[in-house]
Amino acid sequence: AQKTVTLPWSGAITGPTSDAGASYAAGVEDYCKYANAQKMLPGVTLNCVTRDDQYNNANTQRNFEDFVGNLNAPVFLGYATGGALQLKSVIQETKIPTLTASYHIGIIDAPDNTYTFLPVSSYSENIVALLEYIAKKERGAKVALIVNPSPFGRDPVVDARKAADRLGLKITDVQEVGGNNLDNTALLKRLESQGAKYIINQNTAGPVANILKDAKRLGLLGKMQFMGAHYTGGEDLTKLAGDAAKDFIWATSYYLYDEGNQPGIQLVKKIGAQYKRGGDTIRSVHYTSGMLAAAIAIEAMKRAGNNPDAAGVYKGLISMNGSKSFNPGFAVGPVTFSAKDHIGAESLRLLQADATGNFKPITGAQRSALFQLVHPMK
Amino acid sequence: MTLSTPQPANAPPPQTSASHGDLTVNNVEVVYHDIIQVLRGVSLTVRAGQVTSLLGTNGAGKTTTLRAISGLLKPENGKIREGTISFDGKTLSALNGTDVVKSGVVQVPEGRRVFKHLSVEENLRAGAILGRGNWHADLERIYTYFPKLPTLRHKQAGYTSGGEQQMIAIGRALMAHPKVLLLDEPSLGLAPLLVAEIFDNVRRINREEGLSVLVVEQNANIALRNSDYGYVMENGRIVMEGLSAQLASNPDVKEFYLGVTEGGARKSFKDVKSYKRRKRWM
Amino acid sequence: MSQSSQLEVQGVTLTFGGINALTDVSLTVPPGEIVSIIGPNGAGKTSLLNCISGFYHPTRGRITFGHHDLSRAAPNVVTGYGIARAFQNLELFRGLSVVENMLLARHTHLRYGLLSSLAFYGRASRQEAENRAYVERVIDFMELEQHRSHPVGTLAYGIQKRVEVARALTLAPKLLLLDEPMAGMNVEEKEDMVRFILDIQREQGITVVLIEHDMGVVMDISDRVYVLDFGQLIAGGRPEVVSADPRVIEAYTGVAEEKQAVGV
Amino acid sequence: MDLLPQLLIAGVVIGSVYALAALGFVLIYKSSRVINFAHGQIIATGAFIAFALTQKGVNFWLAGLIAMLATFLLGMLIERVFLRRMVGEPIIAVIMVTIGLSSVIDGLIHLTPYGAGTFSFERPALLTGQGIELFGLPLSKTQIAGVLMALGLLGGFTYFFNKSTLGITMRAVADDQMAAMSVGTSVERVFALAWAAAGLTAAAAGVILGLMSGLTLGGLAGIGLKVFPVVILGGLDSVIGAIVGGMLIGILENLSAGYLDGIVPGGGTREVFPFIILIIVLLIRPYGLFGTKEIERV
Amino acid sequence: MPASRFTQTGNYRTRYAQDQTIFATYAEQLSLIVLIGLLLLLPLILPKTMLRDVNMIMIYAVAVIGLNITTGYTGLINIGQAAFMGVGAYATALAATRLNLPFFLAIPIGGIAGALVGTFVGLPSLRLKYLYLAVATLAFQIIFEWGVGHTPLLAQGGAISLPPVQVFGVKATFFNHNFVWYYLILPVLVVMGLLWRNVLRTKHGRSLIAVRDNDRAAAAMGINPGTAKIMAFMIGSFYAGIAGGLFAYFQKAVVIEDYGLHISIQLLAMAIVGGLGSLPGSFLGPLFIVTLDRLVGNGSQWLGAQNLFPAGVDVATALRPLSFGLAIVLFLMFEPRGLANWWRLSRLYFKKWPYKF
Ligand SMILES: Nc1ncnc2c1ncn2[C@@H]1O[C@H](COP(=O)(O)OP(=O)(O)OP(=O)(O)O)[C@@H](O)[C@H]1O
Ligand SMILES: Nc1ncnc2c1ncn2[C@@H]1O[C@H](COP(=O)(O)OP(=O)(O)OP(=O)(O)O)[C@@H](O)[C@H]1O
Ligand SMILES: CC(C)C[C@H](N)C(=O)O
Ligand SMILES: [Mg+2]
Ligand SMILES: [Mg+2]
Repeated sequence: AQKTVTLPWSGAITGPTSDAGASYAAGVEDYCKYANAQKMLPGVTLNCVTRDDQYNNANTQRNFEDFVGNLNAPVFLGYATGGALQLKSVIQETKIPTLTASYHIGIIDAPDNTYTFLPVSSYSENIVALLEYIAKKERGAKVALIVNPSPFGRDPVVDARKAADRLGLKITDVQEVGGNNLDNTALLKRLESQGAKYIINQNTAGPVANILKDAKRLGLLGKMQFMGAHYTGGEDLTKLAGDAAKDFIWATSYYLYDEGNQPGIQLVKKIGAQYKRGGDTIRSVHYTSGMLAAAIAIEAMKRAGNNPDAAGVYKGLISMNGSKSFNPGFAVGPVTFSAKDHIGAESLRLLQADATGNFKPITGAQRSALFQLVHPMK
Repeated sequence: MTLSTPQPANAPPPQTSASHGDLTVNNVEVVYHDIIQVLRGVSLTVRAGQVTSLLGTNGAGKTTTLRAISGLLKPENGKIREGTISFDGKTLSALNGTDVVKSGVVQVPEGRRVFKHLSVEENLRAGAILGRGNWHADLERIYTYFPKLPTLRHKQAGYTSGGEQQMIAIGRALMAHPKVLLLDEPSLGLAPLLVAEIFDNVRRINREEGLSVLVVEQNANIALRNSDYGYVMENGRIVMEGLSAQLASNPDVKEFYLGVTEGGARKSFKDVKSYKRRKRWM
Repeated sequence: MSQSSQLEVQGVTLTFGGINALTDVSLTVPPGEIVSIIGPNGAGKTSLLNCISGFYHPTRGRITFGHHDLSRAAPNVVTGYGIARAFQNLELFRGLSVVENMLLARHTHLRYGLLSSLAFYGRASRQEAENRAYVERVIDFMELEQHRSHPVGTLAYGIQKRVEVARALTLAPKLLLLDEPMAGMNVEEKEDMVRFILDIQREQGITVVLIEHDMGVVMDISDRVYVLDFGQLIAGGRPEVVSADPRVIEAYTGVAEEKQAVGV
Repeated sequence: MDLLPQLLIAGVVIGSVYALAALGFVLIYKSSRVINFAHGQIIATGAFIAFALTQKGVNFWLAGLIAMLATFLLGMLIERVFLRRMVGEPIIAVIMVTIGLSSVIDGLIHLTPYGAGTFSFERPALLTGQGIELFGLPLSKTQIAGVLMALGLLGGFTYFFNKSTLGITMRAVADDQMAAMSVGTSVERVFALAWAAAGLTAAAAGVILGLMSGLTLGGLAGIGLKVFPVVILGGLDSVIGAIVGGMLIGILENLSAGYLDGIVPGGGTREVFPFIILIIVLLIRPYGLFGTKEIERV
Repeated sequence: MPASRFTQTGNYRTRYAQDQTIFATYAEQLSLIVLIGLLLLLPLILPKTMLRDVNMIMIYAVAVIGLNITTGYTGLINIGQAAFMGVGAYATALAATRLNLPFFLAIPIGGIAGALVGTFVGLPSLRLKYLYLAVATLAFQIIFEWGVGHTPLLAQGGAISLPPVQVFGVKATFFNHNFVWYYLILPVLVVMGLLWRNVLRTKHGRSLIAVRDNDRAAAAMGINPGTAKIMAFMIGSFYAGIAGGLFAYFQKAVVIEDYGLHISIQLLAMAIVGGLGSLPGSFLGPLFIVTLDRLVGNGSQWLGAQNLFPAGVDVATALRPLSFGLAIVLFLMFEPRGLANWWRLSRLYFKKWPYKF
């Protein structure tokens, strides 16, 4: 008989960051339906539940309790940094393997980190990789960090400082810039006066686009190299910043829509067409990200065999290494987990925007060796 | 046209048919909030070119009567339930406040209500909103009636004295070129000299511009001295009316409104405790 | 009445942005008397009352009540000294009933803490009951029985004026300041109010300071009258003396009082 | 170092956008004593209408005009349907109605394709290309246009309120509605006009903001919040106050970002600094820099 | 004649002391006891997720009583109540994690911290009125959020986890968390409600209302308006602090997003929909707003599944704020006295039952 297993997601379909969240939710939902259609899990029908939490932690908790307490979900797909951090002790208690859209390293840091996983490399690793790139180009360069005024934004700062020390780079300033910032003249002028040449952003695309546009007006684009972690770049940035996005360097683990020869992207296109998603959604990297999270969870269930409960899913997840690593092709490297390794696709690439705002890879898939050193995982 | 004795209210109005320019209130009933009935069939006439006074105890419905005429009942949640008010062939009771002003009837509200944060001159200009005539010339006209106002031109009205505020309020109403002016207790809280000054001015404007005036007053004394005809109101009804001079000699009016004993001497407030006489019309 | 409740105003000057509302005003209110202050509009009568009751603070000069200095005291402090006030333009709690308005006037007489009221036990409960009884006595006195539980805002103007006085009386003051309590009333209603004022003074021995424009009332019931004009004290003394003062006639009444009252 | 003049100029530029947004608040408050928490949403509505039209191929300037007309009508509609009933209700109730409306409009915008996501205007020819440079600070044509537009509108409204009979009457209505009615003012028409004018300026602010920093619902509506320190600082009922308050907040933000951020770990002081200054100013002048002092006499 | 107090329909009180009682009749008193009895049984019949909502409603109700104290009863518009909750939550979290205090001490500490900060923030109310004060509280909300974000001790707004509690030997786990907390929150709410009801009957409560209606007249009554306003802020934010402490434990961790501006606005909406300046309204408001949100959330999920709307439009995104906003607006337009008024009318009806009038 067919067994029904719930694959739940809770995130911001509405409310703050919903531009990313809505596409992400679509990715999770479509891949889940696709798995059902493909009968990926023999004997199991997935109950695909994507629920809006409006980027509100209380709602996330409520959803989690409903998923785990009532729907017996063996896994939890989350979204926001705040919600994930808040849930850590509960996740530890209930032993529900959890994957979130937030790649905040604190989510998998001790304590209470046995069951929390990141699908891809963390924001911190993104930024360390960018620092390594800078160090290679210019010894002793001055770097400034601009981050979102939230746990999400502040998270990589500590690791970035450590990495910069080791790389001989100088971090001249760390600034917080939120979504309501309409004018960054003062900020940029000050960074300029400090001689910062590389500006690394940990933010969402909106604030970064504003910074880029101001920098362009101020004639700073030639003098400063702007860069950013996963949530800063991609289509969103191009759409917002227009030609000011030119030359922006972006660190991400995902393949992009333009890379049609990649099997993962072919799948994205196919599923997107099948479930009649709009062009914008399909093109969005968040759609791909949602699919990856769902794919990892479903693969873990598959490995759990005919009993995909939480313990089974957990075992399935930590079995993903070596020859048994999982590579659905959405990210630039295979997804590997173990009892100690809670980061899925560690590989990432740096991409740079061309004049039309299309991001083109400037490095191959790589891992940041330094990151292991500055942030050893326990 | 003159009366020998004050008439009970129910008798047909002694004056002959309404002439051109009269404001007539005919059997009007007003309720507030659909339940509180305040006016119970009020009829009165403001003759063209005359000053008419309306006396009555607190809460009798005098202010309500004025509001009914000027179309300002609605904001207070009041309604004319019965009866008509007409002026110059127009039925005022069917109009809203703006249209009543347009047809030439303007009320000076109780308690003066100047625009506190506006300067004196701006207060007057606000009276010219309907744009009849040239406001520049009108300002000068008002200033001739109230020579004190031009000296206060730029002072914030909230900081002027009570008498000055009353002048501003009347001046503001005159800016709208009324044919009938409704004054609600212009003497409220004013010193005796100012009360006299205000009434002198009202009289003067009445004479010089042929403006009809309906004045509601508690100070019966000065109101009757400065009006041609008068009404007394109690409990939502007109209980007495007549030429002002005649009303002033009515014993009830004398005792209850003018504070003189039947003998003609002024009662002393010191002895008020002794007795209370019932009003004859009640 | 002890000497301690005498009100002394000494050389008070009050300035608003360079303009003097009061200039060097000095006067005395002996205990137990009815003292009236008259004068044209804007003469500074209310301002003087405001200085006494702490709403304004004199720019110069001193006001004392017994041994208390009122010159810089806040209104609530002045009230605590036993000075109550009824306002010229009604300052009632319009949404509250008559009883509730009056209960508020008992504030300073209630002595229990926040903790006691959280539990509503012991002191708080006992004092509240006594208090209610006190308020009822004032309601009787001021003949407000039938309006007791009506929201004040819906009452007729004359009644509201009476509630103002009743509320001030509930404070159980030594000195009562009344600012035009009879404005907008006809003769009959004024008579009622006068009756209350006289009873307050005679039966309860409360000193009354009265501002009033009706010269009839002022002359009949005052023990002493002061006249303000443009912020300056221009006369003061027994009513019949003051009313005959030519400066008063010129500045204020315009005509001798008797003539004005009867001459129709 | 020419950082200071540059910061000041940049502050003026962004401040003029604040001022323009604040103007709508002031217009409504000045005549009806209503504070409009939905102003940010009206700004967003105006911006999105203009954007949607340009998407359909309508000329940018024409689209801007139509958007202004549309928000003009929207303002009127809001007044007619929601605010008119609230006349005479306590201030908190009226505030809450506008908070509720902000939510409603948010929801309605979400029913269009513009609720989620970010968009940007195709810049019209007139506004592309090199702007000017002041003290070594390059300013784009959009920014210059924003400043000019703000100053123009603000100057016009200042004149209107102080010199025209209608303007004076609008202030009179705020002071005492009943008295205003007694001389024939149609209070309803005044309110409708105020809301309509506020709507019109909102669309102008929205389009400029959209040109400068892109169109997102959150960003556009968020300016509604930003504008609070502006209007309170300037004085809620003062057009001049809106200008000065806007410029001041813009400058303060920039000064704090320019100097304070270097000292405070983590920086981001521009988010709070204006609010701190605001509280200090209020404690000294409780009705803002140019606001009318409430006349309170007992 | 106590017996007749069960059934009387009018005011037959004979002593002023009776006039101060909370309940006009024993029937009312009895029905409240029955209600509380029913409430005690509620968790046994409610589904788990609904129990969670009920807990949340109750915690918000504590905060809304507090908001009503400042805004409803004293008329000081407060757009920062969530920040006061936050102060309580962080204080509780620090007390529980750094000082290792048990919850029954940590939560009152949250209340006290709220009261202290509230008193301080209330100081501008000595000079500011109406909107100017409202914006000062808004400023506090923003400064609070920013301040937490810059304080490493508070994890810069990230999560501070609270230890699970143990009551009478029962440890709160994931599966009985809502159940345990229900029985902890309910008494707190009832006690907090009763305390405030008591204060309202005394000079302290009256003085707040007096200051709201007319602060000059209040001063003339010997009330120090400044003290009263500060007291209102103090008590109001004490309630917020307690609510914050409860919320911290209830959410198992404190993160800044739970105490943001939008929560302040939601609390205001709850107070208004419930009925400003009304104690029953403080319960009914949160009940209504939370329930509405659930219903709309579920309803729009269904609607969204019907494919009636063009792609790119998310119905839930639209309907949630739409219904929240409409609820506020409609209430204010048509029932400005809020749900409390319906409550009052229905009580009147039952009091007179079976007689119609
Ligand atoms: N807006 C209102 N709502 C309800 N009742 C009202 C309203 N306005 C007036 N009333 C009632 O109507 C009655 C008459 O009031 P009105 O103001 O017309 O009396 P008045 O004769 O002008 O008295 P006064 O001399 O005190 O001004 C009073 O009992 C008053 O309480
Ligand atoms: N708060 C204030 N600010 C500025 N000026 C004031 C203030 N209060 C009173 N004044 C001014 O002080 C003067 C005296 O006013 P006050 O109210 O004391 O007069 P009054 O004698 O009571 O007059 P009335 O008989 O009209 O009540 C007036 O010129 C008035 O404008
Ligand atoms: C999920 C993402 C949109 C990032 C989000 N700001 C977070 O909380 O981490
Ligand atoms: Mg009247
Ligand atoms: Mg006075």
